[in-house]
Amino acid sequence: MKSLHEFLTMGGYAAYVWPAYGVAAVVLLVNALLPGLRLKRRLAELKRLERRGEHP
Amino acid sequence: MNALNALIRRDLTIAYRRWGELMTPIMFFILMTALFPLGLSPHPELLREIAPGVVWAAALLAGLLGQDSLFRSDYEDGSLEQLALAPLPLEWQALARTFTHWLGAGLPLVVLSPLMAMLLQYPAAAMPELAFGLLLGTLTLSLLGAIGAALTVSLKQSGMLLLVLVLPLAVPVLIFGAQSAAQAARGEDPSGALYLLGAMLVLGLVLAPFAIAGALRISLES
Amino acid sequence: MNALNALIRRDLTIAYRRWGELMTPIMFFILMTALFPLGLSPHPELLREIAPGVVWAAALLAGLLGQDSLFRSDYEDGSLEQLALAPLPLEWQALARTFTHWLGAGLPLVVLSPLMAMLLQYPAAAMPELAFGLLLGTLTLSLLGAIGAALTVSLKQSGMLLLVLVLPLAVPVLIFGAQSAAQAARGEDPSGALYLLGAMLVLGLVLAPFAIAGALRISLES
Amino acid sequence: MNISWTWFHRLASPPYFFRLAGRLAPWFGWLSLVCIVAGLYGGLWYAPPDYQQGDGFRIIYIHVPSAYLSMMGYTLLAVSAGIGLVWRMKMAHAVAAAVAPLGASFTFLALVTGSLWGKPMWGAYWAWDARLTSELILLFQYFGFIALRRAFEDPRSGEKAAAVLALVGLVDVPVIHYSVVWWNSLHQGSTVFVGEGSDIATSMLVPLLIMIAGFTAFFAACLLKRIQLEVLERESGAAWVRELLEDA
Amino acid sequence: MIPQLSAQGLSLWRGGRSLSRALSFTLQAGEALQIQGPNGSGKTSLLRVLAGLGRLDEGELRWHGEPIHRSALYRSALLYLGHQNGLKSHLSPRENYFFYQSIASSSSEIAAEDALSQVGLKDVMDRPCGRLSMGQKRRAGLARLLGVEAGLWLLDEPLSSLDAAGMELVSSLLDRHLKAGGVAVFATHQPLPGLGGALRTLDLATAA
Amino acid sequence: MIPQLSAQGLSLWRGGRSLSRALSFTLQAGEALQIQGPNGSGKTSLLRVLAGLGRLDEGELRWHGEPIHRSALYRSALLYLGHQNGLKSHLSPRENYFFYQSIASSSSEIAAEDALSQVGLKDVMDRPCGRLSMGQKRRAGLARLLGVEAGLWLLDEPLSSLDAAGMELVSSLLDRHLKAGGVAVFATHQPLPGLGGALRTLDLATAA
Ligand code: HEM
Ligand SMILES: Nc1ncnc2c1ncn2[C@@H]1O[C@H](COP(=O)(O)OP(=O)(O)OP(=O)(O)O)[C@@H](O)[C@H]1O
Ligand SMILES: Nc1ncnc2c1ncn2[C@@H]1O[C@H](COP(=O)(O)OP(=O)(O)OP(=O)(O)O)[C@@H](O)[C@H]1O
Ligand SMILES: [Mg+2]
Ligand SMILES: [Mg+2]
Repeated sequence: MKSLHEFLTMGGYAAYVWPAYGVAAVVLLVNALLPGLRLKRRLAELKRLERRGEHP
Repeated sequence: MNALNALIRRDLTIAYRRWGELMTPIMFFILMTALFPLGLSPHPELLREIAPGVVWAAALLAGLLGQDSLFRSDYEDGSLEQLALAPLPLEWQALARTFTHWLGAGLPLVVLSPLMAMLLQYPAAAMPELAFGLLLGTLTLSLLGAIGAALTVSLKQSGMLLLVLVLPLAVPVLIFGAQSAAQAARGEDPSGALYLLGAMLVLGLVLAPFAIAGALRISLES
Repeated sequence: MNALNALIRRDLTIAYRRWGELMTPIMFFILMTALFPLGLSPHPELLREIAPGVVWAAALLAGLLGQDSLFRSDYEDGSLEQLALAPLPLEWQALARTFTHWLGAGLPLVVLSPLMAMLLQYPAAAMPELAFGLLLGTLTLSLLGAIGAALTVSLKQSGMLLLVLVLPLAVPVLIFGAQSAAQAARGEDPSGALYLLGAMLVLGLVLAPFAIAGALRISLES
Repeated sequence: MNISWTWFHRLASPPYFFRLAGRLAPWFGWLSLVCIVAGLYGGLWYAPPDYQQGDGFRIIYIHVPSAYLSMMGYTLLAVSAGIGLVWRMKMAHAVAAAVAPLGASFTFLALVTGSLWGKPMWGAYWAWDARLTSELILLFQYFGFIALRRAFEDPRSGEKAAAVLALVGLVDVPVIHYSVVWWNSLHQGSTVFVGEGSDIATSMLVPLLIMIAGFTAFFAACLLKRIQLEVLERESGAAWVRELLEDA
Repeated sequence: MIPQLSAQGLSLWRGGRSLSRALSFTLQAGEALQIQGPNGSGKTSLLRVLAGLGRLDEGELRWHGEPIHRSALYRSALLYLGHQNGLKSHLSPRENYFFYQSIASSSSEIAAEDALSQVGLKDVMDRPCGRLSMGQKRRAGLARLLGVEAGLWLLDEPLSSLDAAGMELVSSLLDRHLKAGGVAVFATHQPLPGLGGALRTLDLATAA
Repeated sequence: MIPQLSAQGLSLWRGGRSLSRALSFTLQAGEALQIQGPNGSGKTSLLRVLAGLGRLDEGELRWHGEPIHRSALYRSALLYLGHQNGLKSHLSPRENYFFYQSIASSSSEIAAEDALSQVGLKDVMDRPCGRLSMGQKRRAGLARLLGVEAGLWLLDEPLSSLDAAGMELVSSLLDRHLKAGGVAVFATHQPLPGLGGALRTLDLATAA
């Protein structure tokens, strides 16, 4: 069972491993959130147009 | 085939009437290859080492430079729609016209390459392989460039978008081409890389006409 | 000056509308720098040696690429005659529009040169000199390219001849540019070459506008 | 046979596809979450350090999945664009349009993680190695696809033109995969999926496989969402969209 | 008998707007259809669709009963003259005429000299088209009507920038074509002087 | 009083042939000159010379008694509309209108909306000109007549590819311009409907 310290320092490779995982986290999050948000916004917009009776 | 001849003759006549445009890529090729000996006054062995890459990169860019004008003028003066309606299949036309364009833009580079390579201390013994590789390569590149030209013809865009679309596809050609030239320079047997170049050319000859014709039809519809 | 602003804003809007124009110089530049290393079998020290040549070849291309579309479309849709009749002197217009084109095609190279330095193992210490040299050089090349564009806009043979004469003018720029970059990379003092670049730029700024305006008037009279 | 054909046609109808995607997306989402968490535990904690690379090798657990997805993504893009071109299928074009930004982001991820890995292993963030370059090229092909689509004023022509480009660009994928074979490359060759069993320790392999599964599921979930968006853009104003709005 | 050209419920959408809804017409041998309508009413778009160049969103076009889509037969029976003349500015009218004769599926016997002097370009026959005047260019484009044998003419504003004599010329050419059993669809803003025969009109302003 | 525009013995040579020999005319305020002549008779060439764009081989042109050569005063008093409209296809009619207003030496007060709806482009005001129809482009070009204040109008076939309403529009614009004391020289093949006032004609066919 290795220590938390080893885990954090990654045996000296922390400077490469953690940034890599950081970038990965950012990319994945953006991809996960963006489409959902855009979808919601678009639907709301269409609803508004619908109420005003305009058909884009 | 009478129609095909007429088409080729037409393109050649126009190219001849505006020969100045032909000069530009050639000038560029010469400039770019000449730049290296001039620009960085380097030792011969360095030159010899970079010669293949320089010649091939220069040939690639010079070849693609003039490409966007390949269908542009026809699109703007309305000849393209007439050609699309002609009985002669658009695929054949695409092939013929790419070839005619290559005669003006690609062939001169092949002919000039030994001279430029000499400036770069490229071993004279390996000239035939270099020229042959360029022959295969520039033809393939012209086909790729024609696809890009057909895709962007309705866009009034400068040649840059064309280059950005086509360069990625051109990279394999460049890699194998330069590889063959380098091997030949080192006295090794370049036939492997040359076979691959040939294979790519065949692939291009078979597939590109359809891509070009399709792209032209799409551009006319827009 | 209101008119001058309007002109610059117009050109920028059009460049922006042609969506690619914004993205392409960057992609083009990276691809361009990628070509050479692909061609050669790249050891870092070799790359470092040829880096100056590569960058400046890219600069030349970006300077000339798409230049012909600088006045061509205006000539064909008749805006050019309108501009020639406008109270704003054609010389000023020429200067402004060349600058606008440079903003899209030349400036990205200058801004991107750090990235390029990384890709080609160019010593980071020499970055400022390289960027500064590029700043001077790309501007001069854009001015030269604009002269060529103005001459060829009406596709008259005389113009073609002159274009072939104009292109070689770019050679000194390339030589001294690459030289300065190489010197800086070797840790020597590049100021001599840089002064020459600056002198050429001043010369260009003074003379080119008249050359461009004159060439445009000739093209319109045909 | 005709069963599959009817299914094919149902897929081709936007409303059906829209609802299907809406129903499937969450499942893939949860699956990916589970797999990625498990994979992270396995990769970062459970798996022992590599005997020569130490802990540096742990980048593999994001590098390889994203790299492989970058290629899968482009293949998917090209194939669906081709279908849209040949059979004039609106949905296929929508799929292609949805894949492009997603695939580009994973390509970017593969490049970044790769070069972060390269520094300790090869001593340089970047080298003009065949595989590295071809992956970079792939990124530009994604960009080219997007740029060309937007360059057209008439979106219908734009997507057709971009489809042609994508099909032509498909040649780069095998180049990437076999680059390590064809050129003497810095990059190591197939270590994971080699024919007779793999030559890396199972304690390292299993988390990698889990991560690949997780990333793929994630890709699928995002893709479905983006497809819904694309469909909505195209079909806005159609009757079924109105009904949808009534229901919502 | 089956009509030569028949259109069923043509609908065109351009730039998100509907140009023409459910147009239908049929043309028998010797009949001509004049498309009328204000600027921007969709004449050019419709003609391009008839020529197989534009995108047809709904409806069906038949030539001698056959659908025209990608039909080589139809293409070879067709002559389209659009807003642009399709002339290479570096080639002379004579060379352009030759070229179009040699790529046509069936070219007439008329020699370049005769054709070009018929359209009034006798003394500029060998000057690059780029140097010609607007109307001369149009005439050089019209020369194709003499050089190529086609059953169906599609003409988009054939009279544009022509002088009085030029308009006479066009209508006489059309007249001859129809008398010979040809079919024609054309769009003009000016009335064609003295074009008798079976001329029918389709007004897009009202049809849309 | 000195005429606004006076031409003395103009001679033009193009492509080695003489187009017009020793043309002379004078225009007072409120007068318009219509140049007539068959295709290729030199109307465009003459108008380009008047605009200072074409090469004048012999003769003299004066504006308010001053020679026009390279005269900034003349350029600022001049509005030239040639065969081409001078529109950027990537910009909307509105943007093109703005641009020409802002580079003009003296622009009118008329806002883009009003001008463009006057020329009948109300609902395509913001569409890129490249996608407009032929006549719509022409109308967008004509909008400059409203946006720019100029004493002298030079119009080359202003009616080309316009519908009936468009022709009405042009002649009403011309009428207003002349009533306001302006001067105009224009070339058309169709007669301008109901353009009263002091309209004089110059026929190049006879003059040459
Ligand atoms: C910028 C640098 C890099 C790029 C662009 C890159 C790209 C790629 C790509 C595209 C693949 C997928 C190949 C395929 O599926 O056929 C891949 C796989 C792989 N990469 Fe990298 N890589 C980079 C750096 C590295 C480094 C530094 C290492 C380790 C020293 C590495 C180790 C691996 C491994 C082990 C695989 C899986 C091989 C297999 O089984 O197919 N990569 N990489
Ligand atoms: N590719 C396109 N994208 C968007 N709108 C278009 C496109 N092509 C045509 N339009 C629009 O369709 C309408 C009809 O155009 P079209 O050229 O067919 O009109 P037209 O009847 O030929 O007019 P004109 O008499 O001026 O020639 C115009 O309003 C034009 O703006
Ligand atoms: N640059 C040139 N070189 C040679 N010939 C020319 C040139 N420009 C015009 N011409 C010739 O001059 C004659 C007059 O041309 P111009 O365009 O002035 O005629 P136009 O009266 O405008 O005809 P249209 O009514 O068709 O517009 C034409 O025969 C043309 O061939
Ligand atoms: Mg029209
Ligand atoms: Mg004229």
